[in-house]
Amino acid sequence: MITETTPTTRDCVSKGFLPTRRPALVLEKKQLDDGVFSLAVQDSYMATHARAGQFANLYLRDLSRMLPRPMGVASVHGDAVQFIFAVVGEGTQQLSGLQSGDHVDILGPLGKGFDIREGKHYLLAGGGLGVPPLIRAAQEIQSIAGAHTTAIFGYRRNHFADSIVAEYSERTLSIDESEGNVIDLLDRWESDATAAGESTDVEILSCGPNAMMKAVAQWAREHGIASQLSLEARMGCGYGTCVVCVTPTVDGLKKVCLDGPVFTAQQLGW
Amino acid sequence: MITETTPTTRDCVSKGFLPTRRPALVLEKKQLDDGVFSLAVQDSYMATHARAGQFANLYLRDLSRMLPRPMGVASVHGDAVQFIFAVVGEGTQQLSGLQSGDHVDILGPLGKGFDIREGKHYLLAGGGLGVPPLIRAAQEIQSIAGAHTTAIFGYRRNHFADSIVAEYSERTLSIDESEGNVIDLLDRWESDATAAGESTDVEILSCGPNAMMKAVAQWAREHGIASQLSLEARMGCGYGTCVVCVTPTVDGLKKVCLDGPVFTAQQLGW
Amino acid sequence: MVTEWKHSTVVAGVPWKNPVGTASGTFNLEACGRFFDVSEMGAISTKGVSPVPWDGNPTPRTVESPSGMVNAVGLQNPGVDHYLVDELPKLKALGALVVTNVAGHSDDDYAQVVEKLADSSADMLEINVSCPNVSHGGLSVGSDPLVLGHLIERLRPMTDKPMVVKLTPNVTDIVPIARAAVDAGADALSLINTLVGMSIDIETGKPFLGNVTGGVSGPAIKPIAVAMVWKTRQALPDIPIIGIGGIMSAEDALEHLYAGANAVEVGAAALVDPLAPLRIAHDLDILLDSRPQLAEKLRKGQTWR
Amino acid sequence: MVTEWKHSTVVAGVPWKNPVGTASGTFNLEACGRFFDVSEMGAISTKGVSPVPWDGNPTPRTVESPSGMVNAVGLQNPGVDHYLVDELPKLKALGALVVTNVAGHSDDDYAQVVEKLADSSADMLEINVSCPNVSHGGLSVGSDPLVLGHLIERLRPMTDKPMVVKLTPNVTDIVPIARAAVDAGADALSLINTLVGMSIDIETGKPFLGNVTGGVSGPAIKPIAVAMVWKTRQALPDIPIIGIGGIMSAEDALEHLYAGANAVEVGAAALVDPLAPLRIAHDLDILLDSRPQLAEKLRKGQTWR
Ligand SMILES: Cc1cc2nc3c(=O)[nH]c(=O)nc-3n(C[C@H](O)[C@H](O)[C@H](O)COP(=O)(O)OP(=O)(O)OC[C@H]3O[C@@H](n4cnc5c(N)ncnc54)[C@H](O)[C@@H]3O)c2cc1C
Ligand SMILES: Cc1cc2nc3c(=O)[nH]c(=O)nc-3n(C[C@H](O)[C@H](O)[C@H](O)COP(=O)(O)OP(=O)(O)OC[C@H]3O[C@@H](n4cnc5c(N)ncnc54)[C@H](O)[C@@H]3O)c2cc1C
Ligand SMILES: Cc1cc2nc3c(=O)[nH]c(=O)nc-3n(C[C@H](O)[C@H](O)[C@H](O)COP(=O)(O)O)c2cc1C
Ligand SMILES: Cc1cc2nc3c(=O)[nH]c(=O)nc-3n(C[C@H](O)[C@H](O)[C@H](O)COP(=O)(O)O)c2cc1C
Ligand code: FES
Ligand code: FES
Repeated sequence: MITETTPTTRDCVSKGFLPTRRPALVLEKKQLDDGVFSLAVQDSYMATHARAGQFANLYLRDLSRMLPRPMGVASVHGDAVQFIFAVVGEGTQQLSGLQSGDHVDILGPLGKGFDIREGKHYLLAGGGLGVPPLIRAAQEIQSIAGAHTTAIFGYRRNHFADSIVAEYSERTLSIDESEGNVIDLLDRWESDATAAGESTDVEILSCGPNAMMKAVAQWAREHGIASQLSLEARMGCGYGTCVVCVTPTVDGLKKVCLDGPVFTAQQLGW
Repeated sequence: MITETTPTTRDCVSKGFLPTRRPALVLEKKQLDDGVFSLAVQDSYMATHARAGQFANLYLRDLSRMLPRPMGVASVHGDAVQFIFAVVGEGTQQLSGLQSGDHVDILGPLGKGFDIREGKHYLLAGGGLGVPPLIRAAQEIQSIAGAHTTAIFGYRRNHFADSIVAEYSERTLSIDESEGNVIDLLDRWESDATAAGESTDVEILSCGPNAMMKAVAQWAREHGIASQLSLEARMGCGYGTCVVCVTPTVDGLKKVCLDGPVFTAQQLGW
Repeated sequence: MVTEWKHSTVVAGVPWKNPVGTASGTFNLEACGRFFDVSEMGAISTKGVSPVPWDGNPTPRTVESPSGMVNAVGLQNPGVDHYLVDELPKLKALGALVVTNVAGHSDDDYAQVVEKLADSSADMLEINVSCPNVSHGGLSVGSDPLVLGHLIERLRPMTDKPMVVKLTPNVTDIVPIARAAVDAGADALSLINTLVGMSIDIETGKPFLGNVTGGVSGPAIKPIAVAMVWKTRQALPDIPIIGIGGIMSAEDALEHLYAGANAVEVGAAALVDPLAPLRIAHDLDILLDSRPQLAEKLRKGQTWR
Repeated sequence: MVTEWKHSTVVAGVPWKNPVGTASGTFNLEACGRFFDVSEMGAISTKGVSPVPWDGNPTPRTVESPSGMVNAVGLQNPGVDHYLVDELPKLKALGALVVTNVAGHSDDDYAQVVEKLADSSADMLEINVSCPNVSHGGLSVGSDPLVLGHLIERLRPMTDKPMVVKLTPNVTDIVPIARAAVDAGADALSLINTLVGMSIDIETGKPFLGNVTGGVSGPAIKPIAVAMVWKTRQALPDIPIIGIGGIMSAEDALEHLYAGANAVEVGAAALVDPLAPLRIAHDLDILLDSRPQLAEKLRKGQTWR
């Protein structure tokens, strides 16, 4: 169901409600790596409103698979929104077949993004397909006075996002599984910074596999550094209505899609 | 599910079994009229084997709609098979969106076609979207020594198939709803033939709405003319296994998809 | 612009401005209220409320299935007290017609919730005796006519509010269950809740859902839901019925109405498009223009036969 | 080339060369035998046979539903006598392992058919007490443990052939029904048959099927089928189970096997691709290579727990 924008949608938007699921024009699809694709779609609402760490629901044309495929926003240019995703199942397989000129239904931006402030130095600790939201974080932080970033990316194999994040981030450290992991990089960053007499007054924004993020949160805690972590969860609706995507926090169960996906290490008790 | 030809398919075909459902390359899609499309696909098996009155199952990419859309073969050129169909529901709507280069799953040829013999004159009495199988009949009859055809087509509005059938049929009489119906044309044909002293030793091949075909069969009976009628029926499998598509005949219930779609008026007791 | 609805309905004496409501568990004000004016809907059926807050089932709580989904939320909700000071007054302030869905693990649970709702601003109560995702109560109550009759007899005198009993499809025959509810005083029936289903992860060989089994909803269950509405309507010509199950479009809603429903609720469709319930209401308002007989019956609280 | 199957199974003592059979009502030799070598299948379950020829239900007999179909064929078949001289000997001559599906409107009907099949060349019998499309027998027998137990007790002594009882999902709890069948002597269970469903033509407001209601099959019912197989397996650890419902791929077959089935049957998938059953068998043979534990259990007639 590619829902062409209906009178109902237009009516609600004109009354100031959020835009619902709608078709977005595919501007470009590129392959970045084995099974990793970049998809740019045109949606001025998303482009104007999507903050780093927020995501969109993408829906399939194949009506037999109706649940959303949530994807972090990887970057914004004009009214184009970029996603970067890996093919892991049938849905992402189908998304990888989109061509420019096609339409894909989207809903968003969804969720609570990273809390980003002026004048700060952020370490962006990403693993695998956790890097896209951190690219958007680098882009957003670049536009904020005095704030800057170091990307610290762990890949399975190819360093497919280094050149993309390099547009926005002053410095990129990256590693693949054969060489080590994100914690190794954090250690390296710290000793480099200490050696160079640079400030280690940083905050960590992280997204990646849970095990990695737990290790990052622990490393941050041990170094007295605050961390914000962007979680993944199986979702029903992705916009807060079905209570499917909950995660335990110190304040009880919270919805990853509405209260997150970004939580502080403190909130998670990590 | 566009089933790429599987090892199982290749294995069975190599043992002499019929080819199963398989993807066919779309060669051309053309609009013939308001909501009427011509679709040419490449399938050498179909092209070699499809007789007039036989049909193919077309399947949708949209896995939520899994039943076949049966379509009569309208013509064959080399290894290209042409279908002509009207958009009547969501499935045919989706088929009308196919573009050359796409693939569409097909199964066929299916069913029992028209019984066509040398040296005969056939009247092809078609109504609406019943004309495609009769175009194939004209094409087939053209290649048979001494056999020839008169197309007698009733349309709702535009005479979209006249120019197509003219390639194969010596003569075409056609009419639309504002002018009259197929029976009017049969009457006209008869009085013309009688007036011109031509033989009225003909046989009728017919396809169209049931009401029309019943009238054609009755007209034929009254004129001592044999008729073969190609029925439509809701189908489950389209190839004879599910016993969904039955129609009453003088020999009991018969499967439209396997024992038909073509039956003689006698078999149907019409 | 607020819609001028042309086609209304009546459920158990309560006028709905249009025949389309949201289904329980798929509407939450904080989330959905951002997308549309909730007063526009025929009704808003809210998430099942229990006497105390419930934590629900372990995650993962959903898995996709062909043209559907299996969910095992397990009725996580903040409890009736919270509901009475939060979701309910907010919805009423916005002008919504509220159907409060009531959950319980025992007869006493249901009674406690109904007692607290008796003087509330809720317009109707919907007693959920059909949730497949809780170990006690829910489905087990809804599949035995005697147990169900007993429960409804107890709840009925506790409030003047119209009481809808929400039935489960996971039964051999829905008719005796429906009849038991009606005989015990139910003012209306809503059906269907989800069908018990599960999915197994073929990489691990283990059930996918934290709760092992869950409830199937979405288009996949539409023909089953329509058959249950039809069967219930044939057996009980007069009881108001809210048709639920697999409604993704106004055409699907029409199927339920022609099967004998007085109104419908939209569930899974709302999860994949927040505006689906309102869009379906708008589209149905148009489709009913060309169906004056059906529209007339709905308006009068009668049903298609 | 005839396939060298790597992974076999055993159902009620009968070795199947692979775990995949065709489901009753979706295989017919005249039609399907043109597409593949029937001896390649794990088993061929044939269309339900009745004591005398049956004409089935009025048309239309099927309607599409989301990721599924609703059928109301009503067990049209040429009767057991014809079957014994036609389909059965032909299938055996081709080397197929035949599971003969038995239909009836009454206990006597079933008994007559089983009596005639007792000395036939059929390898197994599958007693269909679960067809939703006939007014007597079928579903009504299969939804009452006492009635079912009584029938199976009567049929069991009439033949030495392994007897599979095919269960309906249209019940409140499948376990007591399954247990009744087993206690009465069933050697195996097959599940599920179709779910009662219907569709309404919104142009006429009338039911689409000639029979009003029908049975839903196809991917839409997979999660429901898997849950029923799982539940039955949990309750009855040792009874052989043939899993049926929504199997379109070897992955779907694996879900059934992990739920506790010893083998599977493929229904609706065969309607939309004649080769689907054999393709699924081939694909499963490969998937089982990387699942030696499951494969080993199947080979020994044990099941995944
Ligand atoms: C907030 C959020 C942001 C994400 N951002 C990205 C991103 O930028 N790039 C990227 O490659 N991936 C991202 N993911 C993961 C992505 O959503 C899944 O990889 C994708 O949904 C898989 O779909 P599939 O149909 O290919 O897999 P299947 O396994 O066939 O999907 C079946 C179902 O499971 C769900 N599912 C499967 N894997 C996941 C998962 N890891 N997380 C959540 N749901 C899942 C699917 O949405 C679908 O409903 C994100 C997930 C979340 C929750
Ligand atoms: C032997 C045969 C040959 C045919 N040849 C042609 C042809 O050459 N050109 C053409 O335009 N149409 C032809 N038809 C009719 C064509 O199959 C239907 O118009 C088409 O299936 C409608 O699909 P839909 O999804 O658009 O409609 P929907 O109404 O959405 O389809 C729902 C279901 O009903 C079935 N269905 C709907 N209408 C018909 C129908 N009239 N006959 C059989 N099944 C139907 C569909 O296949 C599908 O399973 C033929 C039908 C048969 C039986
Ligand atoms: C995520 C989810 C949560 C649900 N929670 C409830 C609930 O709390 N109470 C209830 O009566 N039904 C609940 N349901 C059932 C729906 O209200 C509805 O009966 C069912 O989903 C079938 O309709 P559908 O096919 O339109 O989704 C829930 C369904 C879903 C999908
Ligand atoms: C057209 C059709 C005819 C069927 N006829 C029979 C039958 O004669 N006997 C029987 O036991 N089951 C019959 N069934 C049920 C199937 O064998 C199977 O149990 C059901 O379709 C679920 O499996 P599926 O989802 O793979 O189709 C029939 C199913 C279909 C679709
Ligand atoms: S996915 Fe529905 S609440 Fe988060
Ligand atoms: S459609 Fe299945 S037998 Fe004809």
